[in-house]
Amino acid sequence: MKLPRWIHQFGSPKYFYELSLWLSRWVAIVCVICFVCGLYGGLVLAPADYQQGDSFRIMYIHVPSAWMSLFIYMVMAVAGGIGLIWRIKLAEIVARSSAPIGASFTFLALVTGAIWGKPMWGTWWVWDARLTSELILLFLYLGYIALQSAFEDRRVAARAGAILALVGIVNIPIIHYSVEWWSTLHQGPTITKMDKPSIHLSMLIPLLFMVLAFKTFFISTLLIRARSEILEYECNASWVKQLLGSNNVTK
Amino acid sequence: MSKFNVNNLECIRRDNILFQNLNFDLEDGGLLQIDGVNGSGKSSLLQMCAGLIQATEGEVRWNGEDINDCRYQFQSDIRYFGHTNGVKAGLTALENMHVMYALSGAKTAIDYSFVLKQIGLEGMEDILVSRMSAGQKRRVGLSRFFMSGSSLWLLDEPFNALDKDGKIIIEQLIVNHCREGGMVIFATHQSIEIESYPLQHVHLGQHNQTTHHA
Amino acid sequence: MSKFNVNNLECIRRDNILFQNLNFDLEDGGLLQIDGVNGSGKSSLLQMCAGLIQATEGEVRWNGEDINDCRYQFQSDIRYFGHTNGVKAGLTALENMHVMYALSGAKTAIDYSFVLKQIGLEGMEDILVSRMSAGQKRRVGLSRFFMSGSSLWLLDEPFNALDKDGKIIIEQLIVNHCREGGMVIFATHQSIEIESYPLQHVHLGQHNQTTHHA
Amino acid sequence: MREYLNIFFVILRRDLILAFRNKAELINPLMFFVIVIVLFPLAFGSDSALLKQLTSGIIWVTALLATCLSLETIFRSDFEDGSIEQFSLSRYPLTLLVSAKILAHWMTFSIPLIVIALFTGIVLSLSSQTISALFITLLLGTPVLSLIGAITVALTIGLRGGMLLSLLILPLYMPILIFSMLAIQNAAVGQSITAELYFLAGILVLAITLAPIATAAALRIRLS
Amino acid sequence: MREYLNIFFVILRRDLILAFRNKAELINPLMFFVIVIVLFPLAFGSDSALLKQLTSGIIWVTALLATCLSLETIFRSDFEDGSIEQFSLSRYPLTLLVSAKILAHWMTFSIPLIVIALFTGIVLSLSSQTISALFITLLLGTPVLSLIGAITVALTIGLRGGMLLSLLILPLYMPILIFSMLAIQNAAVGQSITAELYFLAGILVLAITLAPIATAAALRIRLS
Ligand code: HEM
Ligand SMILES: Nc1ncnc2c1ncn2[C@@H]1O[C@H](COP(=O)(O)OP(=O)(O)OP(=O)(O)O)[C@@H](O)[C@H]1O
Ligand SMILES: Nc1ncnc2c1ncn2[C@@H]1O[C@H](COP(=O)(O)OP(=O)(O)OP(=O)(O)O)[C@@H](O)[C@H]1O
Ligand SMILES: [Mg+2]
Ligand SMILES: [Mg+2]
Repeated sequence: MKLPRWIHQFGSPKYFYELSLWLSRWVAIVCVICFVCGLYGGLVLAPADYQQGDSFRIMYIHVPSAWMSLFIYMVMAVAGGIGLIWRIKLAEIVARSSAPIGASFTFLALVTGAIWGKPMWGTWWVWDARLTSELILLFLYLGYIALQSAFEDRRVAARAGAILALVGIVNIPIIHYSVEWWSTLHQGPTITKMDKPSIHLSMLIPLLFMVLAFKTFFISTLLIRARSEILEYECNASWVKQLLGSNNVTK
Repeated sequence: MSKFNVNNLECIRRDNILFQNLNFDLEDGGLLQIDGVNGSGKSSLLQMCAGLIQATEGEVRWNGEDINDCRYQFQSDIRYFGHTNGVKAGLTALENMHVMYALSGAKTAIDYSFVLKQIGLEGMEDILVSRMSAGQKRRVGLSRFFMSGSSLWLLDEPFNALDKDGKIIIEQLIVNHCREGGMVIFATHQSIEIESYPLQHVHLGQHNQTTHHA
Repeated sequence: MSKFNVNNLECIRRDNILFQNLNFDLEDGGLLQIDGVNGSGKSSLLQMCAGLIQATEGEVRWNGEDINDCRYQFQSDIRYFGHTNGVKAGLTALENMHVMYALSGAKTAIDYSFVLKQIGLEGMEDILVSRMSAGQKRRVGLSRFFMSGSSLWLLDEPFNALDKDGKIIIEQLIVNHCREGGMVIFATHQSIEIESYPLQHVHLGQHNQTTHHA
Repeated sequence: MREYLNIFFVILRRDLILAFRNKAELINPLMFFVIVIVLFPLAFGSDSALLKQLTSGIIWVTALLATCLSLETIFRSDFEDGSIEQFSLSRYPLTLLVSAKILAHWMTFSIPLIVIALFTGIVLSLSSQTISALFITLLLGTPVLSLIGAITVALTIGLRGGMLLSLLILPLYMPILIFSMLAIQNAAVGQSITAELYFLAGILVLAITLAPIATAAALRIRLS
Repeated sequence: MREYLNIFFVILRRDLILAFRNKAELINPLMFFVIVIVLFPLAFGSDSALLKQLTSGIIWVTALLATCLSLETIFRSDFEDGSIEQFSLSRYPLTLLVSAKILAHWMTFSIPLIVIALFTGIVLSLSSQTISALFITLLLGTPVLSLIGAITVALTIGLRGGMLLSLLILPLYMPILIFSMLAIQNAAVGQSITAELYFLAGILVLAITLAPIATAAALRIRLS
């Protein structure tokens, strides 16, 4: 399988390094705007829930971060797969840089879920399929990171990690559908029922802003992480030496 | 175009350039010894020639093709013997040879006891490798070179742990293989007594300097 | 009475008598090479001398006492180096030397970098052994012989994987140890160049027959 | 084709010989399985109704752990004595050789495990529906455990820290455990379990086709 | 005496360095422990009252298994690279060197394990009596597991017939489990647990004095 030439060009670290700075700035600006709108809408404009009172507002963190935890895993696995098959360095870098961000979002989803659970269920944690599988997603991320750090050579590590990430994809649908397959304590799909969301519009719109804010946050963080990864990857390349203006690049 | 060539090969380990711009060719019947002190990169070079590790720069060609692009063909044609013996301690000499034979893809049947006799392990067919001495283990591993079906041999210190007779047997084996048109690349620290056959040399070590980026 | 003697030693492995009625003595300053083809029992004999395996018959004496009766004294006085290197791949050269030094029970402080320089690993203090070449690993293992505090050295094929320089270093080391009144027993298949020092030999292999009680 | 079949059986035979020759390695994980199953009643007290309810869960979790434990060794000695190097340089696809090794592992480890599990179920007089569901889920599930496990073992072979393995393996085992337990619970109350079995069978087919490829790729990565 | 203390600390330090060099090494055992604890609810269904009742049992059995698995590697690399040979030929008692290795294992493995067990107990809102009983039984029990386990492992490094002995020793884990669980159950209902603790402490003292000797002897057997 041969890829079109422009992909390789875009995948070239040098080109990407130049582009990414510009890109990450603009994305960060969008992120801040969405974040402000989302928070204002969610914490001030949206009415209190008739059942949960104000405690539902943690949703504006919990739900987007939970979605991001799944989304980033997919990004990581797909990028890893591309890197594995076509040996594109940039894809390897994207996969590697995504993992800690994904793990953080998973952690955030767990913590906010636990905090939300205390008023709702009376305990921080229950053994429930959704909760358990989300926790296991965290372990998958940690396993990926641990595996990466166990290798000395970055490129070897990237390939090993890609295999692991691809195998782990089977868990994603399980986490997503766990609420439908088992009768659990956790909230069923309230928002993602596209035809008829069972949530009031004034609650939904701030949530959408928050979702966008989280996505853009991910993208700009990813770009910044990738930039520094590229420098380490390419520390022997002439353009990096030129960039840093000396021969003494430390690994 | 030679059968096997190494073009512009570079090896960096622990930020040391072990070698750079390394070039050599091997024709049918070529016999090449890699020289160099401990840590000069002989094993690394042999592993690169076998395609086990990737060069940081440059390429290894087989019949003019990069070995990464003709893996199947290349692997049918080579045989590699490294610092480890590649034999299972839990199997007998004969069982190990069965596996080696199957893996070698050789088409002609072989007489196992005859091979064992030639390698100096006569009558040891049914002895577990775990109960053999260091040199005997090594001999079982080397018996893979008595099976036909490969043209390029790569041997990393084959004489380790072998006694004088064993060393002569392997030296003979190597020369015979070359005489029949095969190719051999090997590394050893021992002085070898291969007369009457032209021996190429590659010296490693002159580049062995630290690069400036720590 | 000699310092170290082997009386009437017998070794049976896999129902083969490897040697029988083996006797030799070693005085202060004695240097002894064990000869024999692969599988003749050199490693087994060295292990018996170290007390690692028990002889089927006969005894090994240290200062006139059976080594099984004076384990503590004997083990303080010997140093053994077998087919394995006895170094940990996960530690650096220096860390490995610290452990060796502590285990050796030597009283005098040693200059680690100086020892590393002498063994040909100058500047490799902080490199993990797992990232070294075969010969470099072996050198780290051999550095235990630069630590004082033992009089009898037992070395099983110390020159394996070493380059020519390395071999000379170890040969020198052995001779110097003997000159200072130490004793060395070693086995190797390589021809050694120890001139100007009297070398005893023990030949193994003549008894290598199957016993009749299967 | 015949040549490929031949090499497959050579490797299979090799691994079977090795397994049977070293009986300790064969029996230890099984003993582990039995002892763990025996330990649980000690930990949970002797409420027999409760224990009966928990039995199939205990059996499945223990099977997971025992598989994880026994897999650890599947490539270790081959890696250390250079066999994997030789495999990867042979003219045959590494995928094929690796499949033979995985099959050998499943035959020597999982088959006895299933037998012991059924025996345990019978001794503890579980209902026949539960036992048959246990049997069929183990039959479909354990090959997947071996196959997925082999990938992770190949990734971590020679890396320091054996525990890294369990961190990688056990999350991947989660779907199998969940669906098997769903099937067993449904069977116990007399409901249909075809949906779960289809799912398990689907994963099995997927694993059989993809896992050996991934394992071979992982081994090559580890060698370089 | 000072010399002995010195060598003890040299070996302890060596093993700690080896363990800490890979940062993951420290976290991975905890991960195994946590993952297994997480798997059980998947197997037992989501009846949370039932699960709460089972929690301390699950924690203890898992601790036992995790110790068992992590011990497997305690002597392996030392054996293969010839370190054990060098240890046994040094002028110091092998018993002493082995004790240092076992202590290093306990420090790097069991201490984090105990911490995470307590954390799990708190998150699952177990009663404070249960948690403190869990803590003290783990504190007294895990060293015994390491000590006894070390004997087993020393015996079973590749030695034929070692397996039989390992089966004789593994059941020795049972009294520890039984008395620990008794203590925890008594504590949960507010009864005194001194008797059980005395028993555990007694076993601990016995194990500390005898296990290193047995382990050293086992290693010597294995070397010859
Ligand atoms: C530690 C506890 C919790 C964890 C680990 C957790 C995990 C998750 C995950 C992974 C998702 C994303 C599901 C998907 O996209 O398929 C999610 C969504 C959600 N969670 Fe939680 N959760 C927790 C507690 C809670 C609590 C206490 C509530 C409120 C009662 C809650 C309400 C929701 C809602 C409303 C959604 C969006 C559902 C949708 O997709 O429409 N969660 N949670
Ligand atoms: N563990 C064992 N069990 C049974 N027999 C063994 C064992 N190890 C070695 N032998 C046998 O004992 C004999 C002597 O072995 P030993 O290792 O002492 O030979 P060696 O002289 O050191 O040979 P080499 O030069 O190959 O190192 C050999 O014939 C071997 O087959
Ligand atoms: N896994 C590794 N990681 C990093 N560096 C390594 C690794 N293996 C070897 N090296 C380094 O690479 C260099 C070359 O090693 P190599 O094994 O190729 O040497 P060699 O010429 O075969 O030496 P020897 O004669 O001792 O076998 C050495 O300086 C060594 O320190
Ligand atoms: Mg080498
Ligand atoms: Mg020998």
